[in-house]
Amino acid sequence: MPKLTMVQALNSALKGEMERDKDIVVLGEDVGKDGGVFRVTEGLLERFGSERVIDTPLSESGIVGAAIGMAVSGLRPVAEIQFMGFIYPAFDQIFTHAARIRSRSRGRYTCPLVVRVPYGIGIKSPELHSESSEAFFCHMPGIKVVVPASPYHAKGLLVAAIRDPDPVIFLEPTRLYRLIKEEVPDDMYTIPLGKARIVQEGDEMTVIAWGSMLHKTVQAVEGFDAEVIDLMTLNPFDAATVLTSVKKTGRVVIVHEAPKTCGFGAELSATIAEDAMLSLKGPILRVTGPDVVVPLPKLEDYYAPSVERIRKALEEIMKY
Amino acid sequence: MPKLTMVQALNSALKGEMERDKDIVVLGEDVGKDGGVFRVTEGLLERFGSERVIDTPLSESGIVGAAIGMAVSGLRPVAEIQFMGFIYPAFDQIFTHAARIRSRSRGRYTCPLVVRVPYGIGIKSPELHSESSEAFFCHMPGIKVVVPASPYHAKGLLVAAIRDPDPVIFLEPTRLYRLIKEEVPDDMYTIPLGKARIVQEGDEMTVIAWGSMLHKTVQAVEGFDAEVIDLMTLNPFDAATVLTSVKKTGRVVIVHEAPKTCGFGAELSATIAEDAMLSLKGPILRVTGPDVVVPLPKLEDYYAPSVERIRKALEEIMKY
Amino acid sequence: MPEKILNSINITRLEILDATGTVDEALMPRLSDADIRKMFELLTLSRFFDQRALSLQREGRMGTYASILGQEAAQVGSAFALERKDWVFPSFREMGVHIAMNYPLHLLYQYWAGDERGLRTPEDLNIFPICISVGTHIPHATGAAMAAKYRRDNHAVVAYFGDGATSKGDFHEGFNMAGVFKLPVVYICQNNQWAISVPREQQTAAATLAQKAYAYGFDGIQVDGNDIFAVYKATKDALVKARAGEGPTFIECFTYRMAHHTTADDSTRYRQEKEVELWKSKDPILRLKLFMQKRGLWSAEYQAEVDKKSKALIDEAVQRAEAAPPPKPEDMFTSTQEQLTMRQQKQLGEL
Amino acid sequence: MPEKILNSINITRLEILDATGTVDEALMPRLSDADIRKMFELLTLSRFFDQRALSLQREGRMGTYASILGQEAAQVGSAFALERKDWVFPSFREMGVHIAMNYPLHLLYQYWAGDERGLRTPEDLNIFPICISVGTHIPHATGAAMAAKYRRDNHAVVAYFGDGATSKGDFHEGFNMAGVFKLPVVYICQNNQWAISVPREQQTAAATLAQKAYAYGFDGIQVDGNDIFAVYKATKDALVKARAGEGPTFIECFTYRMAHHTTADDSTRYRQEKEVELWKSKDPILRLKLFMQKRGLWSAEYQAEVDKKSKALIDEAVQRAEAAPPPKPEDMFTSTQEQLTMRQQKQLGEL
Ligand SMILES: Cc1ncc(C[n+]2csc(CCOP(=O)(O)OP(=O)(O)O)c2C)c(N)n1
Ligand SMILES: Cc1ncc(C[n+]2csc(CCOP(=O)(O)OP(=O)(O)O)c2C)c(N)n1
Ligand SMILES: [Mg+2]
Ligand SMILES: [Mg+2]
Repeated sequence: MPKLTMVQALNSALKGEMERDKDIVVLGEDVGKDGGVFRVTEGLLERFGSERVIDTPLSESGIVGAAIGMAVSGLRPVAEIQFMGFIYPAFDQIFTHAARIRSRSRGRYTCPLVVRVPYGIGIKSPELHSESSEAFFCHMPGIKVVVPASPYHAKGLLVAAIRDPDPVIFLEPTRLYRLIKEEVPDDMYTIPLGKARIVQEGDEMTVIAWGSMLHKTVQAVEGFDAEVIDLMTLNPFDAATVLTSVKKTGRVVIVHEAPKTCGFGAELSATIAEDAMLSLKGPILRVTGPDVVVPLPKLEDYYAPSVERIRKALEEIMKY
Repeated sequence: MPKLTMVQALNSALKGEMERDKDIVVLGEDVGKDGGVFRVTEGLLERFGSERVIDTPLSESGIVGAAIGMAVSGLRPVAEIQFMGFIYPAFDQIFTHAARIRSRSRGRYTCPLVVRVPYGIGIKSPELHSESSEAFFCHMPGIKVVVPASPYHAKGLLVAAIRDPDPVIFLEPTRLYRLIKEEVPDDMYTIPLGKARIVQEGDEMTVIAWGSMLHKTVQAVEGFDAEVIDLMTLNPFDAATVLTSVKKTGRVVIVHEAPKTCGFGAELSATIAEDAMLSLKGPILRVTGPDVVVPLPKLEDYYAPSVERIRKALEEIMKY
Repeated sequence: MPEKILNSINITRLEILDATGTVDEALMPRLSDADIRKMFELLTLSRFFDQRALSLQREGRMGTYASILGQEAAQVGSAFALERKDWVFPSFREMGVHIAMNYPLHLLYQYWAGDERGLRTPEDLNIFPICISVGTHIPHATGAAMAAKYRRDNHAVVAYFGDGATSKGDFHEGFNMAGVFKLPVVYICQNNQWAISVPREQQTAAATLAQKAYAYGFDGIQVDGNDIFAVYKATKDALVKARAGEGPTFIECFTYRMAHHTTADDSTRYRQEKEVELWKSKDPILRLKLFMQKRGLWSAEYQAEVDKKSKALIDEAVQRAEAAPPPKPEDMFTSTQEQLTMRQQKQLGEL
Repeated sequence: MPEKILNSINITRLEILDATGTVDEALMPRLSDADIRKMFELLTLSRFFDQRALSLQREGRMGTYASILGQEAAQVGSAFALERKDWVFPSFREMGVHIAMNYPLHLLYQYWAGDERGLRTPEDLNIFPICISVGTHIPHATGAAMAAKYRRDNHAVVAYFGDGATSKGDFHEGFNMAGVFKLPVVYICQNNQWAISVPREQQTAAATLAQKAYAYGFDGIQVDGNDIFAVYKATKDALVKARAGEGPTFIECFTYRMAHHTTADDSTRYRQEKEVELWKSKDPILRLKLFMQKRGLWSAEYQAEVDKKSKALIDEAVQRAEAAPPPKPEDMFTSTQEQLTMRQQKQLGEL
């Protein structure tokens, strides 16, 4: 099996799916001739032509809005928003329409749309190129939110997202785009949405992470008897796997890079506090970005949770 | 003292503040000649003229964007978004600019902007007229979120919001606009942002609510020895008051009308689970709207937490 | 100015049928007597629908409602030009379009009474659910037209919206993409001169709305929106052009909102009664009636028959709408996604 | 077409200084020799600034950087028309504007090296922080112009943005409000023909960007953006108009992005080298030099002196930027709001 980076794995998912189903089209800024600013869509234009690989005007609301119109009339668009910091202009289209079309039409219309979004800190880029705002989209009934943490999972989750009958926000951690290579099958395969995976088993604590934070988490737990969960789908998230683990370990640390207040860690914590309270030995700790504007490169290392900050929380929780 | 509805109290706050400071301007759709679709801005155009009470085109992003430009150049705009369901087009302006201008300019520019937004279910209105999406704005460092639950508090909080040096999203529960009358001083007064109030003291449980849910909560706790907290400011919220109460009672129920997943209740619960875990006698319960698209009038009574659903949770928590 | 001229643009207005019922024969589109009668009957039915909705609302039997009074020709006339399988993206004040497309009347009443089930379009129509958030459906029409073009399925796409919607960013982004990709789409603006209390001149400083199309490299035209023949012709021409692969068109129907914005509005707060009076004489149905009279297509008996038929259809629709069993709480959940989440299942159980 | 013409619009282009350095005297704005020299020096300094930024980036001493090569005249020429207290809302590719307004050079380098402190505009200037999110600052200019108009403070407002920005909803909403309220604002588009890999013709089907202004009821004009006199004159005229209360103007500077989109981009993937070659002969600095030569304002010694002075300023700025102590973690917190929240205080303690 070839070893691929996440960029290559995503590219392979798109190619394979587009071969399979000609209703799949890709659209966004610079996705065609340029192959995407991160090259995730490289080679697609040459292979599938400009009717299926569409360089759009600079127009995020228009991109998502048009993709909704395509999805409703039977295509399966995969839209790219160039960076998560530029998804906000499309927030209205996602909330007001993508999330609600099935409901509003009582099932007559559906919106099988994937919005791919590079996200996260760690590549020393300009303002608004480092956001991690997954929590917003998890508060939208009707929207699925998926975040892969490795090349293998990236491909399987993207294929699953494309085949999903409902809208999916697919977040790609830019820091991991080329950081790791991993064996990735040439064939198409799916990893089911809504299921978490246990990255390593352990008995003394449950540590939950996703995307690029997963890797720091895996480093940080060395020396602890920790069960590490890669959530993979944030909405709807796999509460069963989380709760089972928490009931076993009695200790929880949640790691994410978004600002703490109302980050997705809050929902995880609240779910645990509601459904597994009696198993808990101590507080539910969150290791997160601070409640500040995501800084420019010179300060970015202070912003994102470090291995060291995660370890501190693990040590803290072991006091209980 | 006159007894006023919330609409009248808000109107009185706007009038009084505009008399005091001619840098305050009001802008939005139908805020001028029509006096606002709920009449909150009634009489302002006649009193202050069309340079200060500005009927804008139908353009939410433009309204907030222009208000930001005004705020940065020294005015104190109070923008109205006609219903919370129509704030999403302005999401980008709020997140990308209002929240970040002070930070991005390292303090050279500030954004003393108030965005008034009628919100919530309960007045049998069309689609997107019943949203309660406060949690989105609580996940934006730099943005304050305020929700009054009575005429008296509405006035004091709005005056405080207008005088605040930073951007405030000011949510007005439409269901309460005319439901209650209360004594409201003619003079201007402020209720500090960031402080909760204890509506009634109690020893056996802490029940937290805001906006229109507060009233259902107050009804529901009858017969229980409950401490009821009206949060008033959601971001930054008054963790001290909440934690002190929880440490006393050991039991928590949180009530809100937004969908459960990633609602603001999650943050409250997570904060308690992090900082007051050892005082808890049982799970932290949330009584919320379900994770669905807010329905049209025929189903709205099933959607919003009812007094009965709240009582069930209170009974449940008393089992611990 | 001694500068070079790069481009010249003329914005035109189309009128065929005037207020006295006289037509400009040179411009008159080809329509059989039966077509014209059908148009009249659809206009009448639309008005009956509207009047009944208003009275049901007053009786508390319906929710907030947005009247189409005065705009019937702009709606029926344009929809009359459509094929059954064309995609239609309406706003909330286009029931004349629904009616002309044969959307079940009882579903319209059900919707306006606050029941989502009224928005489930029958399978043989491609009408999108009513869009409440002003202008945000315009990019959907653009996307549907991209799909139609990609599939070469010869469906055209039409989006309807008001003058207020032209101020929205989504109008801009949707129009711009339609121009870039030369899409088979027709954008129809019901310029009824008001967006709640904001008059057209305060909505934009452009002399016409039609001229906004040129910002996107395609044609815009203003038509007398109370002239059903002009509306029909402009739409028909635009659809022919769309199907021929010649790109989008923007049609500004110059009309007037005769009623309050909705039943929750009081328009006397912001506009003069005399303005409304002025427009009464331009009534679109009256105008067609005068024309038909001259052509011998109208008689008192015919009118009575049309009225009777309309009333019967409306009576039946109201009855059917009101006889529908109330929606069930699970209806809130069932179409969030294809499948309920575990959490939703639990929440449903708790209700 | 037999339809009535409602409105006619001509879109024009202004050119004064051609590629050979010859000017159209009839159009030439009033500028002293000192002014012209100053313009030349600012152009040169801008180019030096840019070249140094690119080489610092290559050496790993700076972050991703967006070159202004080829656009210097469109930036310096327009900024030259501004008063010091005017409000300027730049995008990320307008360092020539900053330089012409005398924004501290070292702050610019600091910013591009990834340090927010570079965006703190000195008190005597009203330049807004660089806007990364394309086009979203356009409504801010509109709002600042509303404030200026309300206060009658005679400040004009200018927003700068690229051709790509014209596709954004915020462009539309900001422009439309400026038209409605007849605001003292000048919108300046740097049409450099590319938005990353998307060429101007795929950005919009409109023949010119200038014509987009007519959708909002005000004037748009295209100018040769490599012609500093045309840019200066169009801006000056627009500012006079703005200050006289006659409303907004849109200026499309027709220019070219000579470099890659940013240092993270490889433009050979999507455009032909020969297109870039073609534009080399239209270089804005070369053109002014040829003109000055004819006028006797340029000599080899003068050039050497200007180069030397520019280099010294740049050296000093780089040194100063790099000598700044690194920002401290608390800097992330301190200007979120006027005061730290309790939670932020705690978080700061935990770092
Ligand atoms: C995005 C958005 N903002 C505000 C509203 C509230 N609102 C409903 S209709 C309306 C005016 C619409 O005017 P226009 O587009 O001319 O349509 P008309 O009502 O005249 O048919 C407004 C402001 C809304 N529904 N959507
Ligand atoms: C809202 C938004 N979307 C996408 C981007 C990513 N991006 C940065 S620059 C750019 C192209 C901008 O083109 P243009 O407006 O012509 O300006 P230029 O770069 O040519 O100066 C894009 C797509 C962004 N910064 N902001
Ligand atoms: Mg209207
Ligand atoms: Mg460009």
